[in-house]
Amino acid sequence: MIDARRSLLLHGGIVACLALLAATLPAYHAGNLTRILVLAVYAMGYNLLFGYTGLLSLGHALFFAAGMYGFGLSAALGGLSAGAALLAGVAAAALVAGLTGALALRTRDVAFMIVTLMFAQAGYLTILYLGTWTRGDEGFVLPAAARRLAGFDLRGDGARLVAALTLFSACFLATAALTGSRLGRTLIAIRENEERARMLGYDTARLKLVAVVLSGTLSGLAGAAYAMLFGYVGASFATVQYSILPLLWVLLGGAGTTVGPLVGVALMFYLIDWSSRVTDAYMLVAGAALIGLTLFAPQGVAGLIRRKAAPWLP
Amino acid sequence: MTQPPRPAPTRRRALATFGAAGAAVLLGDVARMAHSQGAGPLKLGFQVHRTGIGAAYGRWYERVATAAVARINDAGGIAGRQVRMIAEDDGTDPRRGAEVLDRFANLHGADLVFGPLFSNVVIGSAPRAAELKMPYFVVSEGHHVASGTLNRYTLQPGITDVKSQVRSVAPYVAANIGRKVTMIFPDFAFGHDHREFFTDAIAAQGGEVIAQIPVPPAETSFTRYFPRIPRETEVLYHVMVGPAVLTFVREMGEFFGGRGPALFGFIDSLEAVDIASPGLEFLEGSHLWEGMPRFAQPDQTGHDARYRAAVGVDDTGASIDDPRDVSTYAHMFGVWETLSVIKAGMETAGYRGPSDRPALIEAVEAMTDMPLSDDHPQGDKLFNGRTHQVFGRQSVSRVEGGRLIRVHETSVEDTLYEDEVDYTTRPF
Amino acid sequence: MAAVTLLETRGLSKSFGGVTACDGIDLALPAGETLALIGPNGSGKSTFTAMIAGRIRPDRGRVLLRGRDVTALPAHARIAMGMAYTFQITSVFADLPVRENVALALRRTVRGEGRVQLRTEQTLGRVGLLARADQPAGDLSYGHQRVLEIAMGLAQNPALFILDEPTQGLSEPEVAEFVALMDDLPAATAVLLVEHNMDVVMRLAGRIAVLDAGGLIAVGPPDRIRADPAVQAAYLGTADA
Amino acid sequence: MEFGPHLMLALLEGAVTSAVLALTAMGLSLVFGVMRVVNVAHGAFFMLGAVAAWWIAQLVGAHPALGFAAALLAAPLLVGAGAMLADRLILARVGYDPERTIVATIGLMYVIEQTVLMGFGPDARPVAPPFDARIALPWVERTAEGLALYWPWGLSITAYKLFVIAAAAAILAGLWALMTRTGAGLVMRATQQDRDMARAFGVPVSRVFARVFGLGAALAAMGAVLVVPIQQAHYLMGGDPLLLSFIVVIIGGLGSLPGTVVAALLIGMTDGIVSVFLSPTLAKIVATLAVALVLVFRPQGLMGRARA
Repeated sequence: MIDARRSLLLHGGIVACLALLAATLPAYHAGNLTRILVLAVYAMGYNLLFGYTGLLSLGHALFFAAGMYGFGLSAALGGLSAGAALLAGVAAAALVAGLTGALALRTRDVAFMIVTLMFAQAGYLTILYLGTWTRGDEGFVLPAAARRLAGFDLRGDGARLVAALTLFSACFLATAALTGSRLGRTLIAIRENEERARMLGYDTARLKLVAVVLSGTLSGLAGAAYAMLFGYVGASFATVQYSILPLLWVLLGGAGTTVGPLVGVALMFYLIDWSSRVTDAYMLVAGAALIGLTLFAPQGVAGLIRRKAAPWLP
Repeated sequence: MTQPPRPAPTRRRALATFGAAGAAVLLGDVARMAHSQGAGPLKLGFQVHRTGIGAAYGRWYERVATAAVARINDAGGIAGRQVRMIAEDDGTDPRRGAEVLDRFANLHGADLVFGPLFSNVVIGSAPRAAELKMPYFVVSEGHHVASGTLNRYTLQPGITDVKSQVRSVAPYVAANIGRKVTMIFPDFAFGHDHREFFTDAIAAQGGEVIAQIPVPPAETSFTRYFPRIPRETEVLYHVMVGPAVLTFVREMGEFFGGRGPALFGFIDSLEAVDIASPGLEFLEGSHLWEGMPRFAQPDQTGHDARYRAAVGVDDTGASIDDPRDVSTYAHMFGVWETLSVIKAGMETAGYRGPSDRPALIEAVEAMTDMPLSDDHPQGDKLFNGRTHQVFGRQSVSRVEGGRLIRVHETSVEDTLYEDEVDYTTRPF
Repeated sequence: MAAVTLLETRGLSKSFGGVTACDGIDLALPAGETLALIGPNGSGKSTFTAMIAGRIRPDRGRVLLRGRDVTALPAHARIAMGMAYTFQITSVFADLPVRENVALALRRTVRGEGRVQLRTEQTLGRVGLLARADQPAGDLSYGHQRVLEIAMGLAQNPALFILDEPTQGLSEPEVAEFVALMDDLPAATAVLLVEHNMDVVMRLAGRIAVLDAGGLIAVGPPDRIRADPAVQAAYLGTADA
Repeated sequence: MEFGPHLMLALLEGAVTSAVLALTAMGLSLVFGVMRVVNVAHGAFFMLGAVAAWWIAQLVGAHPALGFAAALLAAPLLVGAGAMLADRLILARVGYDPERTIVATIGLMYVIEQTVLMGFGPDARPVAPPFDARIALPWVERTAEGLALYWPWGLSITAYKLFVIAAAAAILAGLWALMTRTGAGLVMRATQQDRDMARAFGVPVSRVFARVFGLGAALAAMGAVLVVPIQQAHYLMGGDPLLLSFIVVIIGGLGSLPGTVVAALLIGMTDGIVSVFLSPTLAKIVATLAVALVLVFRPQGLMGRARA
């Protein structure tokens, strides 16, 4: 019970700190914060499946892109308002996650990784194949109407940051609540020992599908929000690169922790930002950092803190 | 996963150092953001594909940009102010491209941004340019500017777009090479533009596209696609981009074994590739579109000669230092000419600082004729301020003895088409 | 027989790649009875219990629980009908606290986290692990892990408790504790006990079923089984070799 | 082109793809089978092999055949040595933990790619094939006088492509012999079966791991050396071979040599054959989904046996 209060304090405190940062950071870093917050939602979606349920997917770009294109196409071609298009994007991601999840979950371990990867690859190629509507790799710019939500023009830096912060906070608190809930604890049990969980009477097959759908939906929400906030939809967001990124973010920040995704995205973002000032080979620095991470802090930053200082960290 | 315990203090110290470094970075940024209103050098942000799939082009774009900026500075700068070019790698990625615009605007305090080629980077970055009210001069040959999908802050004054290129050469193809055309092109937006514009243009000449063969992106072997070429094909129209272009052309040669249809290609299929590479002998006698002739022509102008010297390219289009290092000659002039337009525009607008950005854009929009000169070594051009797009002459060259010889040059008028947008009516 | 038949198998058979593990086993277990399943190694005991629990699908035959055919039901659904199962090779959530291990067993049926925690502490107290409630289960000794797994079964308050060789690897005092725990079970709980330790079998079992080479060779009260010549030939002679 | 010759050509091209893929995937399969780790940097080793081939061919100069031969010998050795170093410095230190190995090899992939970009540059560079004769192939058609041979456009293969198929087959046969007929192979297979048991029998498991990792990378490099005269060396060329190798390894069944070869043939051919019937990008989509569904409904792979 004390842990629950601590957890509330921690998550509330982080949201408050972010709000403070949003209000005080200079323009450049405020812009970075906006991006970090949206990408952190994607990472949180990924973490739900990988960190909490123990399923390593290499195909989450499919869900991110489903949300992004569900939003973008329904707004640009269907003429939906931003709010309705956002719902369409999330629904598209949930549907795609449900379908591919039901199939992919028939496999496990490395085969699961490969099957999810291939579904995502097929999704990417489909976006190119439907180039008449999607404009393929080139992508398209969203109309102004798709960037106006609840009376706010999201093309303004201030409104955009507030929207990103609101979205992040809602998802952050929701995942924190989820991980403490019956469902969340059961997912952890599946991660730890699936057969034992099954022999305690939990329908692990169904619960894993629930986890895929929740994770995919959250990832799709992030994809739709990224399009809405930054005004562009393109196939590069559906490439394998965008399936690997959330894995790296989550591992860097700490898999199976609520704060890990945010920490991982922020660290990676600033690692590249900082090293690209020094060298063009910023991906080399990122690569070396990943190797260093696995050697010296394999549980990620939040995992390290949990082990050293705060074992109660959710 | 149990780990051997390690001494904690080291880690704590590392974290502390990290935190301190972060704070220093933040504070440093704030200090550096002091703007250059009216004093000091002008800062031009150069968005460049140093890594990623566009890096082969990016390397040459950067050489040209560096040379053009040096030339401007040697001649006294822009309105008496020296120019400082700040290059940032966009990784040929649209997300990174938009982030780089933030860096230019909010970190470097750049006055404007220029330089990207790949259309996904352009389209991904353009909305951010408009939000930042940052003039964005692209060198992409895409139709996205003139089609009206972008915005008032995005301009393409240095290179003709693909719609003009394709339409202007269609009459020559129909009259001199053949009328039954099969097209092979990459299956994404750039290839689709070729498909649509050329299919219409050749029909207008009484010709016909009898087959269209899209090739999936990132493909590394192509032979399996060639059997789709119908036997009655008179002309094979080919355009390919990416690192596998040489494979594409070589496999095309192997496929036909000297018995195929006439070839008409876009030099994109061979950009940065030595035309004398082994396996390309079959190209002898075939035709290629060029934005600017790679080989110095018999009637070479002094402007071309001086431009070649400035960017370090010899008469065969290769680097002076390394004859095997072939340039992207047909496209990279656009960077040079874009910087000429920027200089002229800033001087006309009396540009002093970021508050004069709208004036700069209006000054460029007001431009029309751009005569052949050292500023415009590729040739004379006509700028359309309403569509933000420039129009210039196109070349058709023939491969003769391993060299590209120009056999036809279109007029500027040949490249014109009806306006699809009027950006000048949009607010800043 | 006054007691209701809780579990019944009819002609339950399974073979792996031509090797018969179970061959047409018919067995009935009334509520409240403890039935010990014995037999030499490889006689099909674990396969049989795994088919009852739904971990292995039989080639032929049926499983009935409270008269209902559950042969097609997946394992978790059978557990939900009132079974509990402990593995032959101890299986706990090693990286989770002992407390959470038991709570997970409870949470499926008990509503409210407060009540879950209360029942968890009661159960841990009953098996003597309360002092270790906050340790990761993987840090427990082997014997304690077995006890924890049994606690997870107890917490589910099962109508049928299947234990696959629960005393394997336990020390003498730990075996005694286990026997005491089993004695404490509610009278209505039926137990299917796969066991090698004949002292434990004799102490706990109401009836004994003997498997040999996949077939059921005898079922009956301990005294009769002890005296059965077929059983002696097949099994008892080699039991504690 | 008519259906018959088109299919024939697709099969020939598919055979070349399959040959290179079989080599590359075999390297991954070996690492996977023996060490039970996923090496994401496998594609980067492939690319390194191609770049090393270009570099060696440049150094040797002389006749293309000489440069190529030198590359075929030296490039796999260089890449293999590099991989063994990576094994000692990184993988051994994370204890071959599956997840940490994935992250570390992703990092390694970035490091290799960026280092090559800085040293070798962003351009695609060709290596001259040792010989390059085009061999036109005939086909039959029904004419007024009955069946007659004719030479369709494009129905051809080069001598070099035939050599690639033969060389890949020879290397695979050599590998087969190594695994089944030598002590080193026995040790590897023993480690694959049960590493603890192998260790108990005195097998120096960590040294075996380093060698297997090196051998795996060297096989990828051999595939790359064979492919550079057809394609070119480019710093981002490792992506496709990595993906395809993974698919082949899973479809073929973990660590199964014959399974890997069969799966490589299947994957290499599927791509080509489907492209005969469907528009190219659609063909890729269908082929990708088909392979995914094979995995979904036969998760143990085509050659693997179901586990109880």
